[in-house]
Amino acid sequence: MSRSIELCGVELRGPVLNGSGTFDAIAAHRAFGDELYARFPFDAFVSKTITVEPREGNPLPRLWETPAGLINSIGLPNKGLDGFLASDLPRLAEVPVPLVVSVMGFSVSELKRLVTAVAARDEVAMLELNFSCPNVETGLIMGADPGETARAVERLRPLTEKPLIVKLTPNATDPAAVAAAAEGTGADGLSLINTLKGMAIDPRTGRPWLGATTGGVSGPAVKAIALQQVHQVSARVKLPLIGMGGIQSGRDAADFLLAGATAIAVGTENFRDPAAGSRVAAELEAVFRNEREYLGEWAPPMSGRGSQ
Amino acid sequence: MSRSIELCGVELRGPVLNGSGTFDAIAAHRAFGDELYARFPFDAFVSKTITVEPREGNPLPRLWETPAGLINSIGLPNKGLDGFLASDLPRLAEVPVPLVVSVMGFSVSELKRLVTAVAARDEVAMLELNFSCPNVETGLIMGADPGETARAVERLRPLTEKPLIVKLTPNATDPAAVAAAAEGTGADGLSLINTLKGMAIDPRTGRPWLGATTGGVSGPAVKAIALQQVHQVSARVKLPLIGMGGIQSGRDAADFLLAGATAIAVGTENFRDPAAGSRVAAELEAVFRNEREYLGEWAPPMSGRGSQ
Amino acid sequence: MTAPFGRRLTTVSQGRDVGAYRVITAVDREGPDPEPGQFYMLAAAERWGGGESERPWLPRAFSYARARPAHGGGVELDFLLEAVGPGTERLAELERGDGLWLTGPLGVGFSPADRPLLVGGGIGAAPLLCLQDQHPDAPVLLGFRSAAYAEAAALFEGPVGLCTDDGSAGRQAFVTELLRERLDSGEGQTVYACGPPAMLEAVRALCAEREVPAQLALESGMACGFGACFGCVVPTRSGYVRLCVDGPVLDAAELVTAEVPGAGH
Amino acid sequence: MTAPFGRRLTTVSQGRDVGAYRVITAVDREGPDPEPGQFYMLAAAERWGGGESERPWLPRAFSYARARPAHGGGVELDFLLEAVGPGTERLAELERGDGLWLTGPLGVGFSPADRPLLVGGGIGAAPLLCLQDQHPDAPVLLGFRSAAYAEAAALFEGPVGLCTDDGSAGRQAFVTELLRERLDSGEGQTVYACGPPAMLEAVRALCAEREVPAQLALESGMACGFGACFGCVVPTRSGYVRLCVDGPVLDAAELVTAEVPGAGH
Ligand SMILES: Cc1cc2nc3c(=O)[nH]c(=O)nc-3n(C[C@H](O)[C@H](O)[C@H](O)COP(=O)(O)OP(=O)(O)OC[C@H]3O[C@@H](n4cnc5c(N)ncnc54)[C@H](O)[C@@H]3O)c2cc1C
Ligand SMILES: Cc1cc2nc3c(=O)[nH]c(=O)nc-3n(C[C@H](O)[C@H](O)[C@H](O)COP(=O)(O)OP(=O)(O)OC[C@H]3O[C@@H](n4cnc5c(N)ncnc54)[C@H](O)[C@@H]3O)c2cc1C
Ligand SMILES: Cc1cc2nc3c(=O)[nH]c(=O)nc-3n(C[C@H](O)[C@H](O)[C@H](O)COP(=O)(O)O)c2cc1C
Ligand SMILES: Cc1cc2nc3c(=O)[nH]c(=O)nc-3n(C[C@H](O)[C@H](O)[C@H](O)COP(=O)(O)O)c2cc1C
Ligand code: FES
Ligand code: FES
Repeated sequence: MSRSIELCGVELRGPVLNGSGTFDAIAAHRAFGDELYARFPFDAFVSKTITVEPREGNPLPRLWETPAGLINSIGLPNKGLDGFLASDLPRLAEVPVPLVVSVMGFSVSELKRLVTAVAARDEVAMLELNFSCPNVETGLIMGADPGETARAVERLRPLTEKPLIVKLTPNATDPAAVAAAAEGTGADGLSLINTLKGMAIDPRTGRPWLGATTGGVSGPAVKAIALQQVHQVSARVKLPLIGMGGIQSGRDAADFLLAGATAIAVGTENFRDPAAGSRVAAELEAVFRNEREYLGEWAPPMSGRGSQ
Repeated sequence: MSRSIELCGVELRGPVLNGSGTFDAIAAHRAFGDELYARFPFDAFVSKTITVEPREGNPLPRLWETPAGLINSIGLPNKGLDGFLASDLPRLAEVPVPLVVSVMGFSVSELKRLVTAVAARDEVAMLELNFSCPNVETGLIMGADPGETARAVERLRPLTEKPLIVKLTPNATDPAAVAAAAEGTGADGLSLINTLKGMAIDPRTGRPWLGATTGGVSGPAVKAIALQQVHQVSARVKLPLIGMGGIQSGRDAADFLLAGATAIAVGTENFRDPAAGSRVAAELEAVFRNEREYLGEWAPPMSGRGSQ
Repeated sequence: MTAPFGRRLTTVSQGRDVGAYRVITAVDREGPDPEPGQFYMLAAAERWGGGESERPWLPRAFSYARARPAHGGGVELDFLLEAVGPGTERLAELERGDGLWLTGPLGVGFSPADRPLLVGGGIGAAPLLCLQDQHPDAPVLLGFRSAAYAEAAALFEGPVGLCTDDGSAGRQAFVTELLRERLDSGEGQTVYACGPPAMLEAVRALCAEREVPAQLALESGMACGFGACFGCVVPTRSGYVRLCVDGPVLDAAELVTAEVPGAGH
Repeated sequence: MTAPFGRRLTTVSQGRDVGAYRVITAVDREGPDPEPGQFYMLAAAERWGGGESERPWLPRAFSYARARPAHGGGVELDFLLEAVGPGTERLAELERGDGLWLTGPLGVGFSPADRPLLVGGGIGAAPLLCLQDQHPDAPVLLGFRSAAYAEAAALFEGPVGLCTDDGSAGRQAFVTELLRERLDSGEGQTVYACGPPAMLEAVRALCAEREVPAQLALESGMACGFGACFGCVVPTRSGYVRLCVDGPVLDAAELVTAEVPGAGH
C-alpha cells in the first residue's frame, strides 16, 4: 500500500505501526495463519514490552470497557529477556516488516542489559524504550521526569547504533520537557501516547473492578488528549514522532500527522478489527489522494520524506 | 431531596455541586425564570472562575465535540473582580444554596486580592482556588507543582476563615503530591478533576479547530481518569474531596463517592440537560436506598456524616 | 417567555421530507408558546451517541419553524432540518412515535418592527416561517442551492421571491441580489434575515450602506443553549456576547461582521 | 482451522426468541467450518456504541451453537444469546437483514474423546449443540434457572436430562447433581461442560474426585479474541493462559479452579 517513509533512518513501506502490547503477531499467526503475513496490517511491527525477568502480569480482572475506550491493567506479562530471545524473537523474524522491540527496565542497569541483548540481534530494526514505569532506585516514573529520562537515554545511547525510540507517558506535567530531554541525550524518535491512568468501580460490589485497582485508559476517548501532546511535543523537538491514542480511522491518522507525527500507531482499534491497520492505511491514503491541498496547507509531514 | 452533608464545615442539603464554568445561574435564570430557583439542581453553587482583570475569553471557535466528550477553550471570560462583586454577586445571592466563588490569579498577589475581596462578602460560603494556570512569576502551572501550590495556599490561608477549596488539574505527574501540599498548608478541601489538555483538527482545513489551538477535555471520556485521580488523592490526604469528571448518572456519582469523594460535581452533563444535577441526585439517592450494602462494603463516605 | 427548567421528553408526531430538507413535528405538552427566532436544544431519545466517531453527544440547536396549539394541550412544534452531520442526520431519521429530548424555547427572537422584509438563505428559511405567520403581508425572499432545497419555499404562504445558485428553481441569483433590488426600490423598513454566515454578512453590509435596520438570526456552535458554557459567543461592537442568551437574533448594528469563525458548515 | 484475517461483515438471516434466550443466525460466506467449542467475536454493524453509558464498544465473544453449509456457499452459523448487558442486548435486537461484524472461528475447541457426557448450565448450553451434532449418542445434561430458560433444551435432539433451580421445568436440582448421579453410575468417560463459573468449578471438583477427564469451556472478559490484549487470561497450573488462544476449552486437569475473577455476570 501507500507511500513509504523513513523513520529514524529505517525505510518503512508506509506510516502505520501498531501500539506495543496491542497486537501479538505470534498469537495472531496461530489464529489467522499465513494470511496474516500476506496481508500484514502494519508497516513496522512493535513487540509487546519485555522486561529482564519473566512476568505473569497483573491479577484479574484486567479489562474494563469505558465510553469509547478501554481500561487495561495487563501488567506486562512476558517471558523475560531470555525467553523472548530464545522463543519469541525467531518467530517474530517471520513478520514481513521491520521489527521494533519494546523494552522496560526497572533500573538503568536492567535497561542496559535489555538494550545490549536485544540490539545485538539482527532481527531487530529498532528499539522502543517504554519509560512508563518507576525507576526502583529513585521511585520516579522514568518517562514523567526529564532528568530520569536524560540519565537513562544518555547511558543507553552508546550501547547501540540502532534507533532508540522513547515512548512517552501522558501522565506527566510536561511531556514536551521529557521529549526534549530524550532528544538532548540522543534518542532517535519518540512514541506517544501511552495509556492514561484510569479506574473503574464494579457496580456489583462497589470496589475497584480491576484486580490491580487501577489501569490505563486507551481508545477514542483519549484521542483529543493524545493529539494535543503530539502537537505540543512536535513544537519542542525535531525528532520524528510516532503518534497514537484512539486512532480508529484514516482521518484520525491524518490528524496525528497534521499535529506533527511522522508515523502513527493503531492500538486498541486492533481489538475491534484485527485488520484495522490496513483499513487505517487505506483510508489515510484516500485522505492524501483526495485532499492533497488539505494536508499541504498545514504541515505535510510525509511529502518530501515519502519515496514515491 | 436526599441527605445533607457537611462539606468543609458548611452544611449542604446534599452532595451534588456543579463544576465551575458549567452552569451560569444568572443566565439560566434568564432562560428558565424562577422555576430554576424552585428546582435548583445543585446543593451548593460554584461560580465560573473570576480573575482580577476582566477577560473577553479565547478566540473562536471554542467548542469541539469528541467521542463521549467535549473540548472547550473558553478562556475564562469574566467581568473581573470589581465587575463580579458589583453586578454578579448580588444576583448569585438569590441562588437558594450556599455559594462557592471560584477565583484564579496569575500571581500570588493577584490571588491575595481576589481571596480578600471575595471572602469579605457575606454572600460567599466558600472559595475555590482554580490553580490550572501558570504563575506568571515562575512560569509553572500552580496546580501541577506541589511547591507552587504550597506557596500560594500558605499565603492565602491567613486571609480568611472561610473554607478554601483547591481545584486540582489532572495535567500533572502527581496530583496526590499537589493535594498533600495543599493539605499541608491549610486548604480545607479539594476539587478534582479540571479538564485534560486536548486538541482537535478541523477536517476541512487540516489546521487546529479551536481558535486557541488547544483546549480542555471533559465529559464521560475522562471519567475513568478522574476516578483514578480521586482514588489516588483520597489515599494520600484526609481533606474532603469534590469529585468530578464525566459524571452523567447517579451510578457515576456513587463511583466517585466510593473512590473517596465526599461530594461530587456535575459539569458537562449540564449542557445535555440543565436539570441534570437533580437527576443525578435522585439516582444517587436510589443507589443509596436500594444498595445500602453495596455502598457500605467499600467506603461509605456519606453515612456518619449525613445528618438524617 | 422563559422555558420550563430542564429538558423534557416529547414524542415526534410526524417526520416528512420537504425536498432536500426534513420537517419533524413534536408535541411539547408543558412548553409555552415560543416567539419567532427562539430555538430549542434537541436530541434524539435513542441512539444519540455512538454514530460515526461516536457522535452526536451534545444536543443541537434548532429554530422552531412553526408552532400551533396542540390537540390536548401544549404546543405542536415544527422543526425544519438540514442533515449536515451526525446530529442532524440522526434527527432527520426520526419518525412518528420516536422520542425527542427538548429544552426551550431559548434565546431572544426577533423584535417587533413595521413593514418587515423576510430574507432567508437555505435552512435559514426555518425561523422565517413563524415570522411570516406573524407578518402575513411581509415580502419573503429566499435563496437556495438548487431546486431540491427550494422545495422548502412551498412551506410559505403565498408567493415568495425565489432564487437558486444554479437557477434550477426561481431566478439564478444570490438572495442578496433580490434584497438589494427590494431595498433599492424602497421596500421594507426592517430586514429580518437568517442564513449562512456569508449571506448574513452580505445582508448586513447591504443594510448598513442603506441605513436600513436589520435583525439577523445567527448561528454558532452551541453546547448548552442556556448560557452555561460560553462556547457560542460571537463578536459584537460591545465585545463577545453569548448567542444563546443574547441572541440568536442580533441587531445588525451591533455587528462588525456576521461571519463567525467556526459557524456554518 | 485458522480464521480468515480481519473482521468481516455478514448479514443476519434470522433472529428468533427461544424462551428467555435469543438465537441469531448469520451466513459467513468466507469463513471455514468451525469446530465445537470455538467462538467468534461479534459486533452489530449499526448502533454498536452509544447505548447506556456509551457502551458497547468492543466486540463480544460467542461460541457458535450450530453450523451448517449455507445456500450459495460458506457456512450458516447460529449463536445462542443471553442478554446480560449492553452488547448482548444489542445483538439480541438484530433481525433478518441487519449487519453483523464477525471475526473467527477463534480459539481451541473440544478435543475428541470417547463416550462423552455433555453438561451445560444456562447459556453454556450453546457450544453443546454442535457437540451433540458430532456425538449424537452422547447423554446431555442441562440445568437452567427456570422454565423460560429451559426452553433452550428443545434445541437439542432427543431427550435430555433437564433440571431447573426452581423446579419449573425438569427436576428441581443443580445440573451437577445430575452429573454426579451419572458419574456414580459409571456413565461417561469424558465430560464436556460449559456454564457459569460456579457450575464449572463444581464439575471440575466432581470429575477430579472421580478421576474422570473433563474439558471445560470457560468464559472470561475478552477485548480482542485473538491473543492481542492478554486481558482474558485465566489461572492454570502452569500460570496464566490466554483463554482466547489457549482456550476457551481447557482440560480440567490444568485448572486449580474454574472460578475466574471477573468472569460471569
Ligand atoms: C440558534 C440556532 C438555530 C438553528 N436552527 C437550525 C434549524 O432550524 N435547522 C437546521 O437544520 N439547523 C439549524 N441550526 C444549525 C444546527 O444546529 C447545526 O446544523 C447542527 O448543530 C449540526 O450538528 P451535526 O451533528 O449535524 O453536524 P456537526 O458535525 O456538528 O457539523 C456542523 C459543523 O460543526 C463543525 N463541526 C464538525 N465536527 C465538529 C465537532 N466534532 N465538534 C464541533 N463542531 C464540529 C463544523 O463546522 C461542521 O461543519 C441552528 C443553529 C443555531 C445555533
Ligand atoms: C469464549 C466465550 C464464549 C461465549 N459464548 C457465549 C454464548 O454462546 N452466548 C452468550 O450469550 N454468551 C456467551 N459468552 C458470554 C458473552 O461474551 C458475554 O455475555 C458478553 O460479552 C457480555 O457483554 P454485554 O455487553 O452484554 O455485558 P457486559 O456489560 O459486558 O456484562 C457482562 C459482565 O461483564 C462485566 N462488566 C460490566 N460492565 C463492564 C465493563 N464496563 N467492562 C468490562 N466488563 C464489564 C460484569 O461482570 C458483567 O456482569 C461467551 C464468552 C466467551 C469468553
Ligand atoms: C491492552 C493493552 C496493552 C498495552 N501494552 C503495552 C505495552 O506492553 N507497552 C507499551 O509501551 N504500551 C502498551 N499499551 C499502550 C499502547 O501501545 C498505546 O500506547 C495506547 O493504548 C494508546 O493507543 P490506542 O488508544 O490506540 O490504544 C497497551 C495498551 C493496551 C490497550
Ligand atoms: C465549558 C467549560 C468551562 C469550564 N470552565 C471552568 C472554569 O471556569 N473554572 C474551573 O475551575 N473549571 C472549569 N471547567 C471544568 C469543570 O468545572 C470540570 O472540572 C470539568 O469539566 C470536568 O467535569 P465534567 O467532565 O463533568 O465536565 C469548565 C469546563 C467546561 C466544559
Ligand atoms: S451555548 Fe453554551 S453559552 Fe451559549
Ligand atoms: S481476548 Fe485479548 S488476549 Fe484474549
